[in-house]
Amino acid sequence: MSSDLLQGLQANLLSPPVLFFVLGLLAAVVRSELRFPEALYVSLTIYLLCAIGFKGGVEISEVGLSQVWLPTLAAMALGGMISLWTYPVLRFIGRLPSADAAAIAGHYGSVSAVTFITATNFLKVLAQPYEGYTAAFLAVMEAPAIIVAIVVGKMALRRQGPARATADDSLGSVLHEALLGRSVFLLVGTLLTGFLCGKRGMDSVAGFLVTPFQGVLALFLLELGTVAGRRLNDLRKVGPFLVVFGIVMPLLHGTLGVLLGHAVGLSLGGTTLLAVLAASASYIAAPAAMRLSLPDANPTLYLTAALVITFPFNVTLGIPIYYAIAKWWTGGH
Amino acid sequence: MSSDLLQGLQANLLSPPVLFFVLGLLAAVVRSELRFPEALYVSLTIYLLCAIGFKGGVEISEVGLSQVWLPTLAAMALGGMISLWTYPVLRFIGRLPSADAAAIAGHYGSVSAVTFITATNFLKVLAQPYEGYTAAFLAVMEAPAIIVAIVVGKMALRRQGPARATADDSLGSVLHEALLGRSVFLLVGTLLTGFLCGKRGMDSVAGFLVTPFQGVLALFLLELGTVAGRRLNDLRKVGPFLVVFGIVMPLLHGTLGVLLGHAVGLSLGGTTLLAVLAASASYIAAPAAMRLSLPDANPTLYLTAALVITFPFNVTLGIPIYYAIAKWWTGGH
Amino acid sequence: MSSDLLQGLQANLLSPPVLFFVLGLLAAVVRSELRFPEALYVSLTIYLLCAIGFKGGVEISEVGLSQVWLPTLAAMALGGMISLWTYPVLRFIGRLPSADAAAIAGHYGSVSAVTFITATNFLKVLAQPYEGYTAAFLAVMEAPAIIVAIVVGKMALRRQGPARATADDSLGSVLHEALLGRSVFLLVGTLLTGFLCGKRGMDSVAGFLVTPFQGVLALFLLELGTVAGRRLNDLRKVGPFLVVFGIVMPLLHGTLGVLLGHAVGLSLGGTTLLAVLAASASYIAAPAAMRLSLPDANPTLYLTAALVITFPFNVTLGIPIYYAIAKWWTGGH
Amino acid sequence: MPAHSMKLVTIVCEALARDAVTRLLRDVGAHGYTLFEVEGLGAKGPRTLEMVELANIQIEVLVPPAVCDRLMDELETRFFPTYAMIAHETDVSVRRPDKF
Amino acid sequence: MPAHSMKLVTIVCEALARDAVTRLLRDVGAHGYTLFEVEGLGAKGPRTLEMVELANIQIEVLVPPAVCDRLMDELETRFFPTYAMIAHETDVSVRRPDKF
Amino acid sequence: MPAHSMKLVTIVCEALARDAVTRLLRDVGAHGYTLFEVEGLGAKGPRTLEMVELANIQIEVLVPPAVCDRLMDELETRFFPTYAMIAHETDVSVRRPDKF
Ligand SMILES: Nc1ncnc2c1ncn2[C@@H]1O[C@H](COP(=O)(O)O)[C@@H](O)[C@H]1O
Ligand SMILES: Nc1ncnc2c1ncn2[C@@H]1O[C@H](COP(=O)(O)O)[C@@H](O)[C@H]1O
Ligand SMILES: Nc1ncnc2c1ncn2[C@@H]1O[C@H](COP(=O)(O)O)[C@@H](O)[C@H]1O
Ligand code: NA
Ligand code: NA
Ligand code: NA
Repeated sequence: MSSDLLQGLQANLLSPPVLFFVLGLLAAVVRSELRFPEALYVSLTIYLLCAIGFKGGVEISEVGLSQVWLPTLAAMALGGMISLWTYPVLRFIGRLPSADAAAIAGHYGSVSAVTFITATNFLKVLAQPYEGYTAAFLAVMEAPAIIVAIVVGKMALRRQGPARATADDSLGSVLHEALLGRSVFLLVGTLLTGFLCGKRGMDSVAGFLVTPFQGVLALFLLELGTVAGRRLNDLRKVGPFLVVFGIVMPLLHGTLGVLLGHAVGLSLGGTTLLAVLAASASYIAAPAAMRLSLPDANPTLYLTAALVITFPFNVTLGIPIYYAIAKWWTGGH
Repeated sequence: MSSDLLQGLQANLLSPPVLFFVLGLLAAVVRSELRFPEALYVSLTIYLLCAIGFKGGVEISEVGLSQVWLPTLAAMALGGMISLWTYPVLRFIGRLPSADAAAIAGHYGSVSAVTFITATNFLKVLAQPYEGYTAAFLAVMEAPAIIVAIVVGKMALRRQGPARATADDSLGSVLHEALLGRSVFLLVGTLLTGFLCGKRGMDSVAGFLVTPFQGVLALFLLELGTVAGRRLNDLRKVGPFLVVFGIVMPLLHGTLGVLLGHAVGLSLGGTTLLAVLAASASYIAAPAAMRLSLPDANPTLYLTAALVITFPFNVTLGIPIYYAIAKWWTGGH
Repeated sequence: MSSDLLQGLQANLLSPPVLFFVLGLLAAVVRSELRFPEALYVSLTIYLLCAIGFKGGVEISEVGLSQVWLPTLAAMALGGMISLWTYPVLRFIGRLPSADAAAIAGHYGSVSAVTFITATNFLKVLAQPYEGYTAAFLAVMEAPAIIVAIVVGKMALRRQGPARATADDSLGSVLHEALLGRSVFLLVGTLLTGFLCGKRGMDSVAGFLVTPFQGVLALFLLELGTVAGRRLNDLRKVGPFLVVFGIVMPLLHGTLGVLLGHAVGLSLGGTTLLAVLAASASYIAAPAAMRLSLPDANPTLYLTAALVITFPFNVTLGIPIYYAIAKWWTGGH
Repeated sequence: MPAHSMKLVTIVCEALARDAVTRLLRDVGAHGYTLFEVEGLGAKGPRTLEMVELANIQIEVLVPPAVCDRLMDELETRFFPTYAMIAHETDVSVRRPDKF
Repeated sequence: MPAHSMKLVTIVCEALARDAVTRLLRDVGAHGYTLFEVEGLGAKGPRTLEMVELANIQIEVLVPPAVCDRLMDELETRFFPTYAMIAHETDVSVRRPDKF
Repeated sequence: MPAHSMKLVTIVCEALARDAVTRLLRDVGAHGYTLFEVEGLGAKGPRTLEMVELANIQIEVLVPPAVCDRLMDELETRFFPTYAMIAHETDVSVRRPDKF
């Protein structure tokens, strides 16, 4: 396993996306004037989500729904359960207030699309095949995790006394945010679109959604690097517990993902991707949902944990580690 | 004809651009948070206009001007005439005020670049060849239609009494807007550029203007779907006459386009494209010109008719219908 | 030489990037409504810098550092020296104030990435090979030229009396701006990235950084044309000396670049590119540095000279001229 | 031609509050508003345009003095505790007071 | 160092009016202006940034009181009837009054 | 619920001055600011959004009157000579004065 790990690490650390991310971090650290327009950030996000969703949908139309439903259900359950058991860890070991514990739990049950995409890239570089329909997991893991975390958080707060009046915290708003927020809507919507178009549709748009994909990912990671880099100072504000949490939990969840992925019959590649999803923490859909539903939670905590600790760990070291674990557990196929 | 029609409908409705448009509509209807930055909208428009203009120019340089001038003149005449005869329909059957009738007439005489591009895509999927220089029609049909409509409208208003003082309504401004507005300028300019560069120039930029083109179109239609979807409520404000008008007139104009296209010697593909142009209504160049020149006209009426009724009709059902008509009339070639 | 020149001129003037630039100029002159969003301008700049830097880095990793260091050092020296000798020309022949003379000198010692990229395109069209690592010259020529010019300018101002208090003119700020400004940081950073990734990394991102590159350049030049065109009026403000200067100096510096390039063993293509860099004037990194460090200098002067005179001259006539000189001097290889 | 007094209420807040604020404006009776995408620094840290999820907006709304008071009260009691937000009011003059 | 009274005129209008408004500013004698791309809701419906053709801008211009009156008059009589537009004036202080 | 007087200082300047201005704001004791990307026309020519290097920003900052004076003084003596810049102050009311 260890030579595999080394080889994987090297392939990952010297890949354009990861190096671009490091370059972005560096730009922020040395206070370069590199500033990306907001519109570019949003546009790249939209592009990546559409591309990954559409490709996933086309793949599902190729292999048929019958092969897909079981692992997809398993992925959904995993997302919700991670929210559930992460809460007590944060609340009782980390001694965080209920709102913060619930909000962070929701981020770790939820998933990071960019981490997932970086992992598919990693597998491509190693020429390791994977089930294309795993993009469906990405699309469905956000919502249950967010909803579970919010329910847990609200119940805990209610036990502590009468709820504070907030501007908007109906269940409807929560569901709306979890299901119709930008990232989930785009992923699910383009998945469906790809499913309906099938391979013929893919042929016509591959020049846009496939050819430049890996390079666009690298550019986006350059930008994300500057965003994370500018928040590096916040590391001091979150304390050592969250730093350890942000690295240990992904390792734990990644291992769980490997076990589950192998159990539901995924290949080595697919198992790795499920592990990556389990290990990743959302920093797009979840923050918005938590701001609205758990306004008492401190955004610095969950954003720093997800974006400044877990995300960089996953895209650099995490992915090759989960791959090595998966290879060892599955016996290499 | 009817099996052709069914096949065409299916190919069109399940193509990525049309499904992305529907997805965009849906995003607006369910009030998803999907919001495109303005800069992306503008950038995609610029890209599409440059790509289509440049390709058209290269095609003209291949076939030579002698083959192009007659059908192009016919297309210009058709645009102006549609403005002319659509006005009385709106004024006397629809009982709309003069300014509104003239403004709407100008939109229907003018053309929609995105509808045209979607139609070229449709033909590509069916492997139906077409004259590449038809992009020239797109470039020249806006101006005459807009100018005719404004003259008609201003004459009618003058008959009704002394003109109201407006901030800027000189003929110069009108011509400026019609000829140097963004879309016409880009189309004509890149057409010329493509003509001068020829095939060798195309080779160097094809990786940008051709390879990703169809996918970019799909992304743009996703965005346009959200724009149209957010205006769906306006359907109630425009009344049933305009709704019927926005579907019947395209069918009529499309049929005229087929007759004229066949008469000036276009192929089945080219005839279809001329029909699509005739049937389409502008929602980029025309609104700007009408706001400046016929400020009394109500933008809700012309925008809803062009963008919420006619555009969706054309990109979903209209294009396959005009194709079927053209196939039937030309006997299939 | 003259038939080569004619052929080169024609190839360049009828290439998409140059024609798009002219179209952009035209748009501004006829006051078309063509307006590019700022975000698009910034995004295209970022893309072009990343692509050129990354490709250069990959090339260096292919040929090895040992071949690269000498010509690179020569290029750096050339940049600094141009700043040095251009200053007295402006100060004593042009009779410009010290601050203006120093600021303009810094612009001409520094380099224009877009001019360089247009030149690589030109060579590609002529199928003329060149050393890919010349992108490294681009990355390193900005900083020394800017620093030399600022030191020269500040020394002259100090001789003239006690310095005026400005908001920020420490040496630290100057170095920060020269080394960590957007363009230098991106170029050097992606050069390093490309060097670390090597050819395997390039394979994965070529669909984004190579395939659409030439087309993106054309689009960017369209935009830059509108920017330059809107400043055409400023030509009247700068007087005839600067207009002559903006054309004669590039010819002189281009010739120097040819001599130096051949001396350090570059091929015909590489020699041409060094000449183009020497002849080009910065309008991205240098203006920002000069505004901060020589605030008394009038931006209209240096921006007009670099962007409205020298840049258009170089991309249309200059590049083929430097190529012809290089061909004649090197004997064609 | 004569000028009439009106209140301009300026609200700066995180973009996430957008829908809640515009709903409130409608509820208190404002007839329109103008919205800016802005960057900002405040008690809740820096807000750049870069990540929409963390972005900032400024909303300006012209209202009669009575509506202004109601609006500021609502903001203070219901919105300030939840959102990163500041608000202030300015005296301005308009020409056609019936529009607001 | 002493502060001088000046008027700040704020105009919110559809982007199409851009050239006409800036021309007017020049004609009444303003020496500069600042322009914002904004979204808005008003009597003529919502204006988002998305379609430039339907977009909204805000223009702010600092002028002496006399120029302010002339500007507001022109806007009221010639521009309000044609364009989706509102305008208001605010009293502000500046340091170097001769600039405006 | 009661309203308190505060000063709103508005600074329009070239984007290059961004860091210098925000540093100044911190130094004089402002607790936050709001920043707009704007286009503009002034004595130093047109500034469009297009080239970042030539771009314009507007910064708005709410401060107590004493801070306002200090800020305007600094701007006038140190910044106006160097940068394309204008600044003005407006009287506004806020609800929680201790925030500013
Ligand atoms: N003193 C201030 N002056 C101007 N804008 C401010 C000020 N304080 C806060 N803001 C704006 O209000 C937003 C929210 O403030 P806060 O809730 O303090 O984080 C900030 O992001 C700033 O845009
Ligand atoms: N009460 C208001 N407060 C602030 N801005 C307004 C108000 N009413 C209208 N606006 C702005 O002015 C623009 C034009 O208004 P209207 O002509 O009413 O459609 C709108 O799009 C808004 O941006
Ligand atoms: N009279 C004015 N009213 C509003 N904004 C102005 C005015 N004069 C200048 N500005 C703004 O301040 C910036 C710098 O002005 P200046 O230093 O005069 O070039 C301009 O680009 C405008 O955005
Ligand atoms: Na997870
Ligand atoms: Na038409
Ligand atoms: Na140079």
